[in-house]
Amino acid sequence: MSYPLPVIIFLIPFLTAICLPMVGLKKRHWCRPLALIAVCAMCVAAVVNLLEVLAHGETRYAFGGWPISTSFPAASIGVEWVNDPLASVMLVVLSSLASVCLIYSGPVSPQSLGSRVVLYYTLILMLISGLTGIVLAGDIFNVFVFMEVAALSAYALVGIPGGRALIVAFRYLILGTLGASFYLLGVVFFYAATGTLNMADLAQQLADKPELMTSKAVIAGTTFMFIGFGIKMALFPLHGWLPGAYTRAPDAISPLLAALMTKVALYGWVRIMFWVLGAGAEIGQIHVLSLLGVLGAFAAVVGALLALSQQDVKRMFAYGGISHVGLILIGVSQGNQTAFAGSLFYLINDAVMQAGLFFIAGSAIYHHKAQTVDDLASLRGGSPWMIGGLIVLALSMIGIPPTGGFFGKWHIILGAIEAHNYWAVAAVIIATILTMAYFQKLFVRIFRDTHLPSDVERIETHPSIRFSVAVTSIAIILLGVCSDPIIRFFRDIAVSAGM
Amino acid sequence: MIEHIVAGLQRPNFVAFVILFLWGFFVMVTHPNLVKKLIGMYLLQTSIIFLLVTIGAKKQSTVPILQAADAAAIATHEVDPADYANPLPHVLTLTAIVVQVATLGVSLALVAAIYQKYGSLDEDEILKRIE
Amino acid sequence: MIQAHESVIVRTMSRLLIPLIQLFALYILLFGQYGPGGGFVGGVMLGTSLILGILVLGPESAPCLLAKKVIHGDGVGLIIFAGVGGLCLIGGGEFLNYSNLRIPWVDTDSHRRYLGILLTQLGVAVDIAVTAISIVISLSSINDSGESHD
Amino acid sequence: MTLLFEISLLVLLIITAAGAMLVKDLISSVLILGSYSFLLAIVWAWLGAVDVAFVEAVVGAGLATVFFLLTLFGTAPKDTRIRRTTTPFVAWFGLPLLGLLLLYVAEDLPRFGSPDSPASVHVSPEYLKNSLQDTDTPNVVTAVLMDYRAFDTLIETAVIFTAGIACVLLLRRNQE
Repeated sequence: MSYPLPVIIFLIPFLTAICLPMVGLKKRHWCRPLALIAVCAMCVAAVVNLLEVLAHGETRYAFGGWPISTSFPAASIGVEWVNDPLASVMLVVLSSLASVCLIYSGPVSPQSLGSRVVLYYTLILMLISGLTGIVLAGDIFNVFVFMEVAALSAYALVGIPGGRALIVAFRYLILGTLGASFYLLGVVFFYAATGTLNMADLAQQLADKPELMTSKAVIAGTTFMFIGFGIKMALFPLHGWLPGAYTRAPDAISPLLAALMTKVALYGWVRIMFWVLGAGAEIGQIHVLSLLGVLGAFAAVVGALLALSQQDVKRMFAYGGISHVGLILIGVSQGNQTAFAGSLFYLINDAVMQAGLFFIAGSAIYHHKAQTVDDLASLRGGSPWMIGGLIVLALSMIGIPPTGGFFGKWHIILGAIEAHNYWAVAAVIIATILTMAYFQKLFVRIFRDTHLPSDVERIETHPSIRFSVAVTSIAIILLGVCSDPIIRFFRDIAVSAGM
Repeated sequence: MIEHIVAGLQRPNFVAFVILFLWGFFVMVTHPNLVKKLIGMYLLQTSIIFLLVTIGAKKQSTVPILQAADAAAIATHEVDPADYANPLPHVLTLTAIVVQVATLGVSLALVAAIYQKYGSLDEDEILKRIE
Repeated sequence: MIQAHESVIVRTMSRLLIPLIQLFALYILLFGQYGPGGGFVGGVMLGTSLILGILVLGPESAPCLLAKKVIHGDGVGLIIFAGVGGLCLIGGGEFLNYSNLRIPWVDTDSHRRYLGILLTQLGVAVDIAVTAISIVISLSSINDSGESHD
Repeated sequence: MTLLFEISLLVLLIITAAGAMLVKDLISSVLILGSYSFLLAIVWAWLGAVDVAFVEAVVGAGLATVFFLLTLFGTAPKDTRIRRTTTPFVAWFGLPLLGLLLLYVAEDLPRFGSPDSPASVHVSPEYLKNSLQDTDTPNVVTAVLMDYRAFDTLIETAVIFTAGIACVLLLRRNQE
């Protein structure tokens, strides 16, 4: 009986989400604690799973026990999950950030929900189990179905506040469905060319028959999958839905979406890119990795530029996230271990940073009704702890040594130099300077008037908000301090990725 | 280049897929009316499913349901896969059709809520009413 | 909610049709393993029979009241499906491996899988029927809300 | 089934799709979409996918049209007539280019209906050979759907469950 822990990690939020509508019929106030317990249990199980995988290495889980009666190397008959070190690290990050977001969502959730708060928490748990499925999936069609679960719950959660949020949610739905359909078209082309849906089997087919790699069907499949994932990870030209969605979403949902949705899509593309296609894939003689690097560089620079010109705080942080996706793509596409390890480490850091920034933006709105950058000054008087958290996260976004952000960027730059892509190094530096610029604009607005505005009395921030901002700031510093073992861990993942 | 495209035109199914896919994509992205966008989305998704099933189809093959007469043949493993259609694309299609209707349900709920709030289905009209 | 249809013919015909649709849906559901059909189609047809009642027979009719009670059982179908999968997990196999279902009077593996497939089809049918009815009731309750607030 | 029948079916399919997209009145375009789904169900039956034809007829023509019409009945009649839209120049130029590119790709796809295409040689013979011994179900599609790839169907049912919850969350905000 193969190692069941990954399925248990998935089943905890999934079964809780299924039973919540039944439980919520009578005991409406039970659903938030129940959801919190489920996600914390999932967090503990994910840590145990990480330790188990580090001790015994990768395990595969074939659903329905189907590899028994066949001669195929991989279980390409049934659906399979791959529980390798990268997936277990992503599971730990996913579940811990989800639990912090749920703790944060206590006071900040929309109040006008009434009896529908049960369904609100059901959708949050469905979103988390959908993302867990994408992280662990070993079957390309399974990734599509999990993407749909996560996407549908995200559309509804974004649309809760009503009014303008509905229009933004509709736009997010149209672009999200377009992305999912392009991904499905990619799956269809791969299935037509090789006849299998299992990632391991697909990789073996592509390795066995080299002429398949340059066949037009596989190239079209790769392109469509890249466009599909590009929309899901909000890569620059396809990012139209992200700023509106994250700004108009309820303040409790923005950190959950910002920290997890684009990062898991990026993880999915990295898995397909390196574990299925192998790093040597070409689209018509243009090396895919260099194409990826150019697109990433463009996204990093333009994302930071757009963030500079924003007035709304949440919209500025959303554009910051888009620029970081570009940065990670630069690192992934250098093709050597340093940059790959650096970009995966930066992916984890960015998830924590985005969550922290949206915690602070949400608490500013919750306590001081501070929507735009100008009226953030009231934050200084009202809650100095938030300013402390903001400073730590800003240091990490820019990349100053004690925080984790620096080490990620540093390894990406080292890898780019190693691969002699100096335009990539230039793009990373320009993006850093622009990030510095828009945070400088933010801090000037906060600390400009030297005298403390008298009317702003000291507001006692809600304990759970203070807890979540503290946890993310400490996590960023901890990631920075013990970054060396983590980077070494990612280096041997890069080896398994064929670097 | 030209003979590649002419070779492509030899496949009526693929040509039908290309026409439906591009037209649905065009209407879904550019049409101002919200419900018309959803009709375009519906056509886009059905065209992808259409391509998926044409890949699974085989000439002179029956429906993949093993009749009792084949029970003897199956017992001795001589089921010839060539005379049954490929069942895997049908499974993926069943899932994709139901995903398509689920997405349609949620999008129509959003359209209904938008109409309830802004009283119009036309995108430009709604944008005017936001200010 | 949508009011009862004004013409008598439509109301009586639909009152006649609803049990027939349900009977045919059950046939399709239970014979999904021998011929075309199965969980998805049977579930949607069960849902459609009640949707016909909601749309045509008005809010106080029996199908509509039944539909209002049914939509509270949102997750039941999924609980059946995941429950069967969980039973296999508890029975010692992988998740959704029906040959580990501990059913007393069944001995051969393939018969256990046959029953596993039947149970999961029931779960899928219940889930789709409840969801279809719940979406229709949500969509048809747009105009009776009148005032709009967010 | 002569080729003539197949070609005419596809042409009819494209005509109904064109009708659904070009008609100005929303309600009639939804009804044409219903007929498009019906024709698509026939195409599935011709391609040998009987289960899919059944689902397409019930779900595509039945449920989707009911959802569309319910939403449109909720809106005022003046909104169901849409105004003339001008197609941007890039569409007339860009889309045919994309079409040619897709046709260029079509060359490497396996020929229609060839029994030795990779899709029908690699994995699916295993399903056809083993499904009757393993699961006693003659309908191989149901066996694959509910047993070999049962996890896909479980997540598929979760998608439907999420859609139901999302609709209630978005629309029924005034019940309580």
